[in-house]
Amino acid sequence: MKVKVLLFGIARDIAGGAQQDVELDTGANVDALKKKLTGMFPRFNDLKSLMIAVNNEYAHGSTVLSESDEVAIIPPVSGG
Amino acid sequence: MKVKVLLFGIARDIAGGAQQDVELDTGANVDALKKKLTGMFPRFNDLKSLMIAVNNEYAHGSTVLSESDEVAIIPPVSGG
Amino acid sequence: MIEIRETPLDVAEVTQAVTTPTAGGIDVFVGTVRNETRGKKVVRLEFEAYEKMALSEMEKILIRAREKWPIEKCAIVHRVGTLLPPDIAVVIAVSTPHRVASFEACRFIIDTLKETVPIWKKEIFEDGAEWVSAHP
Amino acid sequence: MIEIRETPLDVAEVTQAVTTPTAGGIDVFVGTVRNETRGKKVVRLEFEAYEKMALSEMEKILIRAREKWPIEKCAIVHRVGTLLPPDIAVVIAVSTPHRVASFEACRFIIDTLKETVPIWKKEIFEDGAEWVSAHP
Repeated sequence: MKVKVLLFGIARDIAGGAQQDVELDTGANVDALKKKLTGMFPRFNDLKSLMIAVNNEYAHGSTVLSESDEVAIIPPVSGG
Repeated sequence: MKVKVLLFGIARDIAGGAQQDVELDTGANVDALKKKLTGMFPRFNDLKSLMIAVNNEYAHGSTVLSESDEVAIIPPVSGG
Repeated sequence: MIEIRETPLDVAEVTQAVTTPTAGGIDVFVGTVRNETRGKKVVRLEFEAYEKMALSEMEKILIRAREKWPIEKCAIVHRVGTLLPPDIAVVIAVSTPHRVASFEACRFIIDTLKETVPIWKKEIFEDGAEWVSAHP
Repeated sequence: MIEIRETPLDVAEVTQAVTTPTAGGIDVFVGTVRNETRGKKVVRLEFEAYEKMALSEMEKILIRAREKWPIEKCAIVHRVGTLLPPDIAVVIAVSTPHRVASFEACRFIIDTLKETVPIWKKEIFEDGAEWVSAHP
């Protein structure tokens, strides 16, 4: 399946765009997505943290993804 | 000597005026003034506290008064 | 900025007075008039100050606060006269390089103000009036 | 009141939004842009938000704060876009019946916002730029 991933902040700069399509096996979970992404963009490994949000909620590694999910990479936040 | 005493808040209400002349022995201190005042207005004894300010500073009981001092009764404060 | 005023207080003005490009955090405390106290409806409050001494005591509080925290700028403005719920009675603002100090200093300032600054408030109820905190 | 805006923030407006006759204390935290960080001059900041999620995370923070303190009203307004020192990046306001809770709740809200809300800031220096907190 193809999952559309939104990218923000430094993650967008690293990937070179605000959105990235990622090919994953059907039934893949958040951990699989993170593994795939750090393979595509090794500089993600240098970040202090890398969270994944699914449908506007922080997701656990075991959360299963589907093509209709809104998926986003959340690099370390720094608001306020 | 005659000391002019300024009164505020409930102290003014008790004394019935914003200023009160008090006759004291020359060289009398703040404790002597408080004793005189509570004698004149026994309801001062009912207050949670009764501080005396001399020249805009909280004064100790041993502070000696003179006629030229600006003396004020400070009942319990409640600003803010 | 240390003032006692009879006119309405302006939170933006006091915040602006402590804003500086070297500070990252500003904490502002706004004391407002509640419409009830101890279960009784408050119609209005009357604030009065021993103004000269009150300003001097506020100055002392800010000096003590500056000894404890790295304060960039700080301000206390207190209103006197007749106030209705929810009028603003006091605004305190503190700017510091980092935010934790601004919270701590602002809380210290209002806590100490309530203990030492010669300002008094009388609560006017529908059936009477009372000087706040006067009696044990 | 939970908002993300591109336009300048107004401290008085946010304070007004939490003012109520049942509250006696309002604590307001104002986060401003500093002109230097770690010894380097900051030319400007660029803030961006994952807006829908950021609003939802702010809502969660206010729900958690209401579980901990007797909050009358609370507000978070965060700005995005380009900010210059000493522009206001965030205003948080909390009104409570008594003041101690307003300080504690306001501090909890800004502390938690900085940990969980998906907003990012890039510091632009004279000789480069850096996403704040991105690297260990």
